[in-house]
Amino acid sequence: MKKILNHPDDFVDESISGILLAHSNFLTPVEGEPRAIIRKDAPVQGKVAIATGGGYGHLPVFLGYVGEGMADGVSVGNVFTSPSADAMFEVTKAIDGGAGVLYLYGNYFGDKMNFDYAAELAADEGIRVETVRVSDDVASAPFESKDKRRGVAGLFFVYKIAGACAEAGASLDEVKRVAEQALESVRTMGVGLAPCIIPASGKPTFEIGADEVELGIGIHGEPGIQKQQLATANEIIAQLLEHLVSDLNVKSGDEVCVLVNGTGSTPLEELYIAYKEVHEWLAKKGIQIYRPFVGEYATSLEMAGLSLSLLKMNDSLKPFMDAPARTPFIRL
Amino acid sequence: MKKILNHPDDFVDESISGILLAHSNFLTPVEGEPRAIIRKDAPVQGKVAIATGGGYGHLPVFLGYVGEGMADGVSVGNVFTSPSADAMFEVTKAIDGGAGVLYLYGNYFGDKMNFDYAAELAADEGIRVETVRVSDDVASAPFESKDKRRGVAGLFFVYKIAGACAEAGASLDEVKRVAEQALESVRTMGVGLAPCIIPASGKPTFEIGADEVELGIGIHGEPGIQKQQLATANEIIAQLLEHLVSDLNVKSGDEVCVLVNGTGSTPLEELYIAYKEVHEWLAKKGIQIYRPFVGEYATSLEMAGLSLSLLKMNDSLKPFMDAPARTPFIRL
Amino acid sequence: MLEIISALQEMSQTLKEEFNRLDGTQGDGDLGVTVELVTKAIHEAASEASDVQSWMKQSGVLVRKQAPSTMGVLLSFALSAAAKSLVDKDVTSLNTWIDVQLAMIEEIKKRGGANLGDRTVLDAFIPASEAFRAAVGAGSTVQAALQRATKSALNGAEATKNLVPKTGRASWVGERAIGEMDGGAWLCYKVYDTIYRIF
Amino acid sequence: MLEIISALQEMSQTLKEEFNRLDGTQGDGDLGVTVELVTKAIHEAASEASDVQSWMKQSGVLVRKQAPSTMGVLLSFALSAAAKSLVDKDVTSLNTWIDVQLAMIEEIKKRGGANLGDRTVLDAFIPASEAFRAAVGAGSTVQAALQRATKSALNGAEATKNLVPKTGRASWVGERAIGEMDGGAWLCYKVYDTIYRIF
Ligand SMILES: Nc1ncnc2c1ncn2[C@@H]1O[C@H](COP(=O)(O)OP(=O)(O)O)[C@@H](O)[C@H]1O
Ligand SMILES: Nc1ncnc2c1ncn2[C@@H]1O[C@H](COP(=O)(O)OP(=O)(O)O)[C@@H](O)[C@H]1O
Ligand SMILES: [Mg+2]
Ligand SMILES: [Mg+2]
Ligand SMILES: [Mg+2]
Ligand SMILES: [Mg+2]
Repeated sequence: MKKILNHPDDFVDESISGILLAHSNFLTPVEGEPRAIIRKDAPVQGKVAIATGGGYGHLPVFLGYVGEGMADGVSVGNVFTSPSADAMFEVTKAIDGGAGVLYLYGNYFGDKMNFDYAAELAADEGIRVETVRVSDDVASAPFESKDKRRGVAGLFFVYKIAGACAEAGASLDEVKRVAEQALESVRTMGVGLAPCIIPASGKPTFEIGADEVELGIGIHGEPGIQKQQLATANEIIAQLLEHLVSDLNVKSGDEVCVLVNGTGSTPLEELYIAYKEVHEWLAKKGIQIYRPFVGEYATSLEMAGLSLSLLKMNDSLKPFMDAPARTPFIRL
Repeated sequence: MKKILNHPDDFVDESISGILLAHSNFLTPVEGEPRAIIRKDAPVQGKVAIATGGGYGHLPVFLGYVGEGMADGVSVGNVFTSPSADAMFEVTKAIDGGAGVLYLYGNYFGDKMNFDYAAELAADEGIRVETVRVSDDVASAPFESKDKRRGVAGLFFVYKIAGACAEAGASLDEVKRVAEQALESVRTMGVGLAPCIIPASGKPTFEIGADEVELGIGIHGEPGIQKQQLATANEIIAQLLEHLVSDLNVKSGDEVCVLVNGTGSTPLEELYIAYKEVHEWLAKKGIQIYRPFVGEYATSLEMAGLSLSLLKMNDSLKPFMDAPARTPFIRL
Repeated sequence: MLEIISALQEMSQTLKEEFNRLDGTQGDGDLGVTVELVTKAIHEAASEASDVQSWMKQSGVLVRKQAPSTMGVLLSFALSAAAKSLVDKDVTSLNTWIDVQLAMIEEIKKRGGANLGDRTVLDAFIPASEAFRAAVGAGSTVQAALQRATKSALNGAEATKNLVPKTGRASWVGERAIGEMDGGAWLCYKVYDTIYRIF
Repeated sequence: MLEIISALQEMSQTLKEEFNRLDGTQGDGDLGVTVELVTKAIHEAASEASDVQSWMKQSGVLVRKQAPSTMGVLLSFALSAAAKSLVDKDVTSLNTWIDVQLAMIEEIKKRGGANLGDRTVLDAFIPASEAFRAAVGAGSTVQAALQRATKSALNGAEATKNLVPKTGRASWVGERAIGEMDGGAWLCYKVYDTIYRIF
């Protein structure tokens, strides 16, 4: 394992500490709970607060989405492991500005149990909490049971939309409704070329042949639909798009936002080759691109690969997509 | 070689094509010269234009720095190879707004010869050109011959300062003077953990043992000061900082901007561990941090490692550092 | 009690890689880390507790904070439920321990929504607790009851080899999981086994 | 002429990896790619040119556009200088070719700022051109002159093994470069050798 770190056990805490030192004008930890981090200006009185959280190692997911127009607070777990309900509860108390809190996170069982328990604790304190779990990864379950799907890079779109909606002063019910609408409209599928190494284990998260890729991989290296031979960018993107477009029922004349997301070590240069393929494929089908995003929006440490997300647009989502967002990691 | 691409020969052109498709509202190629790319609003009348250029594979260097408050145009070479003088000349003609053009690029012999020839061609057309070559890599030559040094991630700081100065309406001589001042004030040193693979060659750019790092590596994998055992983040950062601080003559009470730059596949999580070490080391010496930057600012495809840059601040540089910058890759 | 905790901690260290491996074939390969964190937490809880009930209560809290993965959280809930069921009970009576096991199982079912046959820890835990109850009902000693429970847990864990996961991370693997035991079920067997060896 | 170009192109393909390897020990390992692009460009130039002079002129332009690395640009300048020196000259006279070599060397020196002993292409080119001139002066045939030039180029290239690079990318490697030949110098030898074999 060749990493820039001091001791694997301190990986998460030291990394968070670096983020807080670098961005102390944006972010602050909750007193007594260093894994609970909130916007410097939280709680924003009267605004619905958005709490997120999950395992570490996915930057900018989750901590990187805390900021204006996105989330208000985050609880951070160990690498690829849920944070504790206690940290979530601390975040909840610290960000509630009186208008209630939306729990917005990726659909993983461990996180769900912890967030649900944190919501119980919050309810005891009279804080209203609603939950939206992002489950955008089409490779992880069939359409019929899509609420079982994993939450992956599509999280970005849901933060963007829900965050802008909350920033605009909507009520908790409204923010939840809009977040659910975004969730209904987003699909993601990824492809993995090489695993990452979790510092604490020192071992690759999965095994793969020199010419193989894992189609439909999850952001913790969860196996996808199949291992297959490495194909051209053109072929890989067509494969991903076929799944996404059919699952999301996008047709000629529809408008989508596109996210070509690098999972860690894939060079930007390659992501733009992929984007070119996406652009051309969609153009051929008569599908319009409302706005493209290319870069690292949800990573898995140094995993090699990319994921492709589509957000089907409608007029009600556009103002939220176009609103500014400002975190130490994301500027739109 | 496991990469998302179609054919190695098309790597650069398809990647650029993806960038132009995604960012057509910001960037446009010069008619007839697809490797010459300029700001959509170029030429900006009356503004000193900044032209840059160099080999591909370093995104956001160089193409990613074209935009408001940074550079006006770029010529793009093959991976790690200079662009042609012809492309540079096309950029020069297309961005000149009547106030002259500053050539601002990294100090490499091939680039220098091409830019110098492009300047000859420009002179023939009556366009005034001045040149500043960034040579910030302390590992590549001793202080006495520092104009021989390579240009690496410190480029970012010089673009930022010179770009803001040009945007503010300064004359060509003034922009050149300020760029040179920034160059005088910047130092960089890097450490490499794993090589990258140039698509056209299919081979790693250098060899390195499983527990070794290359101290002082260049952005094309040029060998540095020495190969050494992988140490802790704390030790590596101390080593880099000792070189930088002594070369730049930074002392207690001085103020610096810090750039912790990932070379490609190093996770952000690790870069922030490195930043924590930088922050603490500088604090101990009484050196103030004016502004930190952590992320990928100058890469070498999927090379693993990081570089550390310091920019010694003074009051005249601060307004340029604080001015906005807006490219498809950089938002400040 | 301290002896059991130490033995569990030792077990978690010895088998860490094996737990990770089993979890890795169908999940994310971190179960060994979780088990280590859980046993560390219950060890820490012991130093703050005066009796079994308060130890279990404190264990629930610390495990929740320090090992919040799926297995960790389910165990923390189960430990809290166990602590609740122990209030004012005679901890030397085997019937009390029948109730403790049932309370834990009920809580895991409630929180996790899984049941027998879903390829989880329950596939070892439920048969083990039933064997324990049956043995106590038939007048067995604690040793004999634990022995029978351990054996049933092992059988249950072995049987997960042929089960398709329905819940958690493993459900994404589906049929591909078949062939190896469920890590959580095997953990359950190892816990019974460790306790049995102490008595 | 076409025969020489084809032979050079074939040489560049056969030796690509070796050029890359030599360049890699002290530079960025792309010299083979450059040589391939250069020979492709001069091939393309040939199809657009009617005589040697116009071919060299066009080669200068195309090499500059298509192979703009250090070696490529220096060659493009050298080709342009060669074309200039050929204007109105008798291309069948060996003296003309002495001047062409000198013009190329002067241009490389002027543009690159390097000189004999700096571990560059010049360390093969200068001795080779001198040997050629001496042979022509002594009344040699073109074959004999090329043979002597080739031999001197090889000796010059071999001698770079012990030179510390002073310029270009390789200067960063310094002493570490010692032991292998300079790639550019070896290229120079291979070009002479290829041409010699045609005659
Ligand atoms: N819904 C559930 N109910 C009971 N046990 C479960 C459930 N889901 C998973 N498990 C158990 O948890 C084990 C995995 O635990 P762990 O590695 O901590 O999960 P994760 O890494 O997915 O958070 C599985 O082997 C299984 O026995
Ligand atoms: N200043 C110079 N003058 C003459 N030749 C040079 C000079 N610098 C480098 N070279 C030659 O160029 C060769 C490297 O060419 P190339 O690989 O194209 O360079 P780069 O990759 O650095 O742009 C060296 O082996 C050397 O012979
Ligand atoms: Mg886990
Ligand atoms: Mg080169
Ligand atoms: Mg697991
Ligand atoms: Mg080279």
